[in-house]
Amino acid sequence: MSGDSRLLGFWYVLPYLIGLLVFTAIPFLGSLYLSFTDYRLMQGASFIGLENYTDILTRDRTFTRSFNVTMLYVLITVPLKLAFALFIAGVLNSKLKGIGFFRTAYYVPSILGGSIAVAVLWRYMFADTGFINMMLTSIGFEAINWFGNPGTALFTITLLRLWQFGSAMVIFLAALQSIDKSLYEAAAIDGAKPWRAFFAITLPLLTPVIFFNLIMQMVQAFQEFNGPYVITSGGPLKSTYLLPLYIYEMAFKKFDMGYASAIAWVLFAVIMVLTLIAFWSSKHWVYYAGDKRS
Amino acid sequence: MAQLSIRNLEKVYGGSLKALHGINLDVKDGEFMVLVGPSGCAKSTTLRMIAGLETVSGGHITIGDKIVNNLAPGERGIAMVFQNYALYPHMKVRKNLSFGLKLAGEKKEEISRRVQEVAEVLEIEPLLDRLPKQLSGGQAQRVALGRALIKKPEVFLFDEPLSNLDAKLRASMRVRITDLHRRLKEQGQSSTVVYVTHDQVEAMTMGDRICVMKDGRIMQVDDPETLYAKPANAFVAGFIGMPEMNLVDATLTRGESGPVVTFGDQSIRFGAKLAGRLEAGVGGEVTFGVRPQHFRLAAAGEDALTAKVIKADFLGHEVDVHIMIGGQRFTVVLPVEDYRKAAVDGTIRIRPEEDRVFIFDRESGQNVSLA
Amino acid sequence: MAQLSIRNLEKVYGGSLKALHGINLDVKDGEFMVLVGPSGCAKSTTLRMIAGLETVSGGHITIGDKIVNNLAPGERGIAMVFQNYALYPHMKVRKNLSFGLKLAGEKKEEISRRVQEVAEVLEIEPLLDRLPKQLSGGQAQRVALGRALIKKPEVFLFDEPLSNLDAKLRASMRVRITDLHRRLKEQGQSSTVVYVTHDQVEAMTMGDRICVMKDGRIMQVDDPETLYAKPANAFVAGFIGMPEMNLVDATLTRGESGPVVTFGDQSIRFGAKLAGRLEAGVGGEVTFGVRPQHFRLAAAGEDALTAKVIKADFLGHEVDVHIMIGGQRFTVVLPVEDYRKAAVDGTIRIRPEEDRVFIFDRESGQNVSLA
Amino acid sequence: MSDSVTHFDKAIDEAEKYLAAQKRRQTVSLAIRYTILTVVGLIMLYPLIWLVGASFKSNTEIFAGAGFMPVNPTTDGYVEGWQTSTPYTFGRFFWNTFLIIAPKTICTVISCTVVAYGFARFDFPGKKILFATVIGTLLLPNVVTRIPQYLLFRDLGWLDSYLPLWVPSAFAGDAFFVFMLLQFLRSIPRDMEEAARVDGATSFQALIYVVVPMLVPAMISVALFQFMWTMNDFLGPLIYVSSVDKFPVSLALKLSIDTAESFEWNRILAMSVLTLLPSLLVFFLSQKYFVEGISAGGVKG
Amino acid sequence: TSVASAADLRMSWWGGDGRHVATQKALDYCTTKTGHKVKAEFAGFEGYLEKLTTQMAGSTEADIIQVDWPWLFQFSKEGEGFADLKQFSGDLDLSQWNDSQLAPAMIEGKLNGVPVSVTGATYYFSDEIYRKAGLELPKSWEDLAAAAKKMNPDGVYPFDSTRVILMLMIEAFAAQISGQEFVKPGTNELAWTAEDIAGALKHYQWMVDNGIVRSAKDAAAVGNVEIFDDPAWVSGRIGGTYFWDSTYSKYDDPLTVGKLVPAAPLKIEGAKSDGVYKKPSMVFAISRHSKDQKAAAQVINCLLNDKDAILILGDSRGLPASAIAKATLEEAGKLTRERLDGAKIVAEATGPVMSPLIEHPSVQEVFKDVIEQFAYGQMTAEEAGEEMIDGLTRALRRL
Ligand SMILES: Nc1ncnc2c1ncn2[C@@H]1O[C@H](COP(=O)(O)OP(=O)(O)OP(=O)(O)O)[C@@H](O)[C@H]1O
Ligand SMILES: Nc1ncnc2c1ncn2[C@@H]1O[C@H](COP(=O)(O)OP(=O)(O)OP(=O)(O)O)[C@@H](O)[C@H]1O
Ligand SMILES: [Mg+2]
Ligand SMILES: [Mg+2]
Repeated sequence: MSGDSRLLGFWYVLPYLIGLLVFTAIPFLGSLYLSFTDYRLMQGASFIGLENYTDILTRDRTFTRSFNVTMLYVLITVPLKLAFALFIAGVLNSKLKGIGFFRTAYYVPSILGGSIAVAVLWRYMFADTGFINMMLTSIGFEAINWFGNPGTALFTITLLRLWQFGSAMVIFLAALQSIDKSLYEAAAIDGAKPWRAFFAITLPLLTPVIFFNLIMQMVQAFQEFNGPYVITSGGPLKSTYLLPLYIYEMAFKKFDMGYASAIAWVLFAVIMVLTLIAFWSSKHWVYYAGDKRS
Repeated sequence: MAQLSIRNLEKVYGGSLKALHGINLDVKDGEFMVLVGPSGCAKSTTLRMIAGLETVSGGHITIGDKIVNNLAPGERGIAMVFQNYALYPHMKVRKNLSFGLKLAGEKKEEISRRVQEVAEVLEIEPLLDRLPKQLSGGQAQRVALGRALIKKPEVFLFDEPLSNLDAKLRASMRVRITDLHRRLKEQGQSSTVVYVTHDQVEAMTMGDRICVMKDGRIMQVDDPETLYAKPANAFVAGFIGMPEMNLVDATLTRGESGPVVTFGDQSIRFGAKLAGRLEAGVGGEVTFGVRPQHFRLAAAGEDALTAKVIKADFLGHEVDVHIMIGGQRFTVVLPVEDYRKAAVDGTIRIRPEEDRVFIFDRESGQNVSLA
Repeated sequence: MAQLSIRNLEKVYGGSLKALHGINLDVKDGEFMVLVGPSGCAKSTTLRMIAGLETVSGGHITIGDKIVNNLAPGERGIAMVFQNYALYPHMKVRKNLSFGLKLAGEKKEEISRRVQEVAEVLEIEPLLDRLPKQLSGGQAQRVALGRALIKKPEVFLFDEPLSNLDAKLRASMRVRITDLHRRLKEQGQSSTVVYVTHDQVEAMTMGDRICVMKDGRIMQVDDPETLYAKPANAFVAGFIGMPEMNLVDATLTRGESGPVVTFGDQSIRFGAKLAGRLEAGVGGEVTFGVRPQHFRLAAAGEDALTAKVIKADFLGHEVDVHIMIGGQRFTVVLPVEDYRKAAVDGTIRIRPEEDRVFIFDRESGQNVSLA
Repeated sequence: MSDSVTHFDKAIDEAEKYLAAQKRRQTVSLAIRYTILTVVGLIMLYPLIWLVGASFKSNTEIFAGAGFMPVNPTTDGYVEGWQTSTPYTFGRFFWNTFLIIAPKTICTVISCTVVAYGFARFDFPGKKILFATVIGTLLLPNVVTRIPQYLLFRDLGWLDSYLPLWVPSAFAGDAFFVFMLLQFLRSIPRDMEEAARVDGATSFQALIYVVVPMLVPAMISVALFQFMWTMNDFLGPLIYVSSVDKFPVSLALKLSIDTAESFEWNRILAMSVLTLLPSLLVFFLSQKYFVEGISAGGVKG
Repeated sequence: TSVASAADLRMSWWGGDGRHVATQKALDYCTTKTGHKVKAEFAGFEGYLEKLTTQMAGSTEADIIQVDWPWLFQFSKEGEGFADLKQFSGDLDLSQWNDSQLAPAMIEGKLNGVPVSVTGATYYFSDEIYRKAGLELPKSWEDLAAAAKKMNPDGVYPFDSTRVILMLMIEAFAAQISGQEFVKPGTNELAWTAEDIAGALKHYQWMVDNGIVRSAKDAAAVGNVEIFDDPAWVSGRIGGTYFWDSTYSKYDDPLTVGKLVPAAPLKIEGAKSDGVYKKPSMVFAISRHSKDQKAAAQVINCLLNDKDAILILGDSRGLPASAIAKATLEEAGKLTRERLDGAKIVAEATGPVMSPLIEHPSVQEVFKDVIEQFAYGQMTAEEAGEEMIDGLTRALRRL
């Protein structure tokens, strides 16, 4: 605007910049530096160049294992969670009486967060004699040893996160409400059945939000720590030993802070690359309403 | 055969709000029917019930010879053009056009043939690979039209399709739509149209017949000329015609030579030939109506109304003159030159054209001056 | 004293898109200046630069005798009315009105006095305690007007303030705004107005002068009558007047008695008194222009054009007749009765009024027929 | 002719019947929808129900099965849990939590709004890079920044105070919220701000008087997220707060859990229930704004 | 003790409610006794190590710190991480501990902490479950195998060994087989051989095959829970297990049937010792950054060696190691029979003095991983033995 200095905007983001420099940049760069050192807590750090990184990438079998598990986890959890959150948002996107109560109820799992009760309850749900197995056997399936099988343990954590779909759901819900109803009417006149309208209209129009949630959920999934820490402690056979847990144990159990930092930065790079890929690919599948100008 | 008929159609919203009070309407095969009326009179509601987008609370709707009350919108053989176009924003124009056909399971070649055909008719071929947001208002409107056209429906439904366009575009799209309607009719295709608008110019220029609605009831259904010449009541009279008809409170008495209309401190005498027509209202407090175009400058000495000019809007070929007579405000349309000559000291002397005045019952609004 | 002057004003968007090509414009103190032009011609850009909402890329803007290029919008002594009103949605009408005064540090009593005053003028007193969402379109528009008025600015800026209203409301708000402008002027208050619209009826009825723009350039600045009677070029001629002026490719030759205009297989001869005016274009391929209102039915035997009627739009008191002459499409406006009588076998014989025709250079579009 | 009339009458009859059937179907479909909502809702809520039930159980009963009805209900968990093993009652810890949450939430909302406004409405040199860091800070696992950060706050002399917990938030340190508000702002038209500028407001006044009121729903969403996350945050207070009298509830909850010793589950569960109450209440009361808030923003990418 | 210079101190510990209450009371008492004000900083176990680590890294740890024994060596590799308590023998009466008790806390000749209690792992059986099955409490592995035959049909196992417990037992078996500490004394060099470990694993396999214990997979089905939170344990479907004697109540309290009775270590074939190693369950250390280490030593002395304080603290940190404390509590009848019996069994058992390295996370990780892989049938005992030696050698080298 005329009369405004070109630096005006800068003053508004100044708090962020200060915060960034003072509270974030130093720890960030600190950990980056440490990743190039052999730093055992309580002992000094000695610079060792890329050694941590070459170790991680060439020698560390636990890292490889953990990395694969992490990728698997992200690959399963993120799409499932997005789909589930979207589905529930669709159900809750109605004008029924008392819908506020239901929305709250469906959000409750997210409020519970990492509460102890959740961990305890999860054990009951998936224990050999737990609720899930009771259901399975009652409809004629075999009971499954959820926690004991390397193949299924990861899934229990996935389910925990699925169940805590609240924030993604709320965002979807909001986006659903902003879709122009007349598009559905036009589709109905074009002869589209509801499910068809969902795939032809709803889904494409939600892509910006799907994208937003995808990025956020991906970041969250890559940093999943509480689930395996509380529910499976990484086992069995490291089948739920996600990278953040590995980093944590490396740093706070083995006190190998330099090495832990290096793993963290490798993880950072992976997320960064995936995020960039997502941003880049978004051009091809995300439909932005945006106005004509700008 | 695609006549549309509506019998005792009712709509109740939320269990209590009665939006439509059992209307009856017949639209002939190939007819262009315009629904007009002020905002909230249930034009859209009616249209949407025909389309199947609103449930019917009572009565029934027949398209061709099928009662369609219980059919899904896609099965009624209708197509609809929305006020905000409702183009699928994420699909290119081509896909917007073909979506309906694809759902109907048409063959690929047939689809692309029809798309091509429609695109040619509407001159939107260069736009086929654009997204809706890359279209101007008029272009988007044509695509919306194409989406309806391509389905070859039995009945076209339009809900204020032009109200988002600017004046110029509106005028040209108006012509385009009527042209198209004529062409379809000539080709023997089904082309029954129900067209909702609140712009009376659209109504007058486009409709074969016009249905004037108010508060969920039909006021009058007639062709434009009849509606203009013989409005059934003050509401229709005021609604049709631009600038609006002057409708003022007046007293109608019997004078020596014929009826006398008095408002405020002025009165005007009419000749005997009006006596018959105005008889019904004589002696009462009535609403007196004359269209702005139906005043003429009074000759010297002629019985006339003396009007104080408040403001004159120059419109190129004519002038909208805002005047006061007997404390009531009137609008008069005069040719530029006439007005220039006549205006003296800010007053003009004018007279309504005798056979063009109306008398309405003050209470019911009924036109009591129809021959 | 609040004249506004614009010198070599330029606007470049995003470093490359030149939206405004160095325009010059002077608006006198108290003058009502209307900017018209098709969409994208930079009307809003110009207005927003005057307001200070857009930075100036070149040239300068003077209000009163201050160059305001580098002043914040609030310091320029202007007030603006936005197309979508831009009322503060969370403030009651009263607060919407008083917000600017409060920022300016006016005293409480003064503020409430001014609010009262403005509310009376605009008849929005009963609305003072409502929120914007509780207002109808017309009411919101009046509040927006009030918000501008209350500041007693030196210059009022309007950006298509009426385009969101329906036809009826638009007409009545038009009257209200011009009334208001007149009243302010009478009271000796500053009341310079720059009013952007793309509706030429608004332009014609409201403007003291009209500035017609196209593609970031000014085409003509004149009062409405001059603009109508003496358009500087084909663009202005086509833009002003409703229905649009007929502009067709023609050949102008010198005949026995005077100029002859030929298009397609038909031609029409004009009398000697036009010879002088049309001389400039003679012998060339020109664009020939006549307004739809400036045709009349030809008397029997008179030299005339024979037109095939495509369609006649009945408008109550007159008919818009769409016709074809020599393969080109024309619109003609005729009184209802005249048209009825004249139309025989779908053709009519018409003739342009001699002193109302224009000849434009085919290349440059310049009006070469001005006396 | 008369044939077609009777045919027509029949059709009308059918239509009427259809109308009635339709109404019935609507009722049935409504019932089905409520049933599904309730059943799934119960699954969602079950942990909470179980938690409430278990908090009235005795310790051994808690581990006997997954039912929620206590056999011998007891309020011991609440009574003892409230007393705690410290000189303070649980009320004190709630108060402490409030002392953290209040400044943190308020500061977050204010700073993130201002910063998002700067990013959304102005152009300035280096904006793109700065914005990239907003996303970037979300991506690094914070395990490895914990110690450098601790050293930083130690040097600032902020240990054993609440400052490390909320001061970074006061500088818009929560990238997620900046990002979220930015999305909201992008979808709010600028006209109102421009009107305010014409009315004589500075850009800051326009922010305060015009943008903020329109952004309120979004800001409520931010406040809610921040409220709930802070309520649950355990590690932050654990690291920075040493004095027991300064513990927030999240810490107090785990105060008596020692893996090398048996402990009173029902106390912990009882206090968990109390700890969840504020979040539940706040969410329920504001879910309307919460949802509307985000929809006003329409989070566009 | 003198009140000459009153200091302001901080003390940090983890624990449960009982310990918190008792310790705060004891500190109050010691304040009146020593004149030093002590600010209590306590929390649950979760996160305590992170917090301590962070504090140590920032030199902001409390003056008096409760430290888990194995952590000592991580924080104080060269013995410099904490104050050397021998310096304060005037204030802290070290004579209440014998050398074998203090030795595990000695690093490079410096006493980094005083053991609060000493503990060792042994076998416990539920009297009620065996009584119901009509059996004596087992004295050998054969007894257990016989018991399994009798109990299994009812869905009951006579014993349990999973997770940490399994690891402890494998270590114990290996110690029994090899008869020595797992590293050569005072070095980082592995003393156990692949055969020792294979033997230990084979015995475990035998236990599983004979229905003595649940397989690792079956036990894991309840999720990441310790045996004492396992419904099978709580409801009395498991006849006994193996744990540190100091943690008795943790296992006994949840039991809905019967009571746990300690038993002498069971030996596997060819055992050269009982394989029981003893360690301080936790120590009190003094920060090397403490401004008044002397005062801190006085407070520790008060907490561990003052009769009144001892009575206040009771067994909130297990059976005290300090002689006077143990005597005082016994005298006051504050210790149950089971605890005393357990302690006695541990005290009498033979086994190598184990290097703290065995509790180092990197070492434990190798143990856990390989044992788990073996238990899941992913490798044979021999392969596992090799793998373990391999892993341990590498882990030890990196320390
Ligand atoms: N979904 C609805 N729920 C409740 N009332 C409604 C609904 N839709 C319309 N109405 C009411 O029904 C009446 C008719 O509305 P309708 O939209 O048909 O009017 P309209 O003639 O199309 O007006 P406009 O010219 O403004 O489009 C109005 O009073 C309106 O408020
Ligand atoms: N912020 C902007 N960035 C880039 N280009 C812009 C911007 N604003 C306007 N333009 C361009 O400048 C030109 C003039 O735009 P402007 O909005 O002034 O036109 P207008 O005459 O007001 O049109 P309308 O009648 O549609 O309001 C257009 O080509 C437009 O695309
Ligand atoms: Mg409508
Ligand atoms: Mg504009």
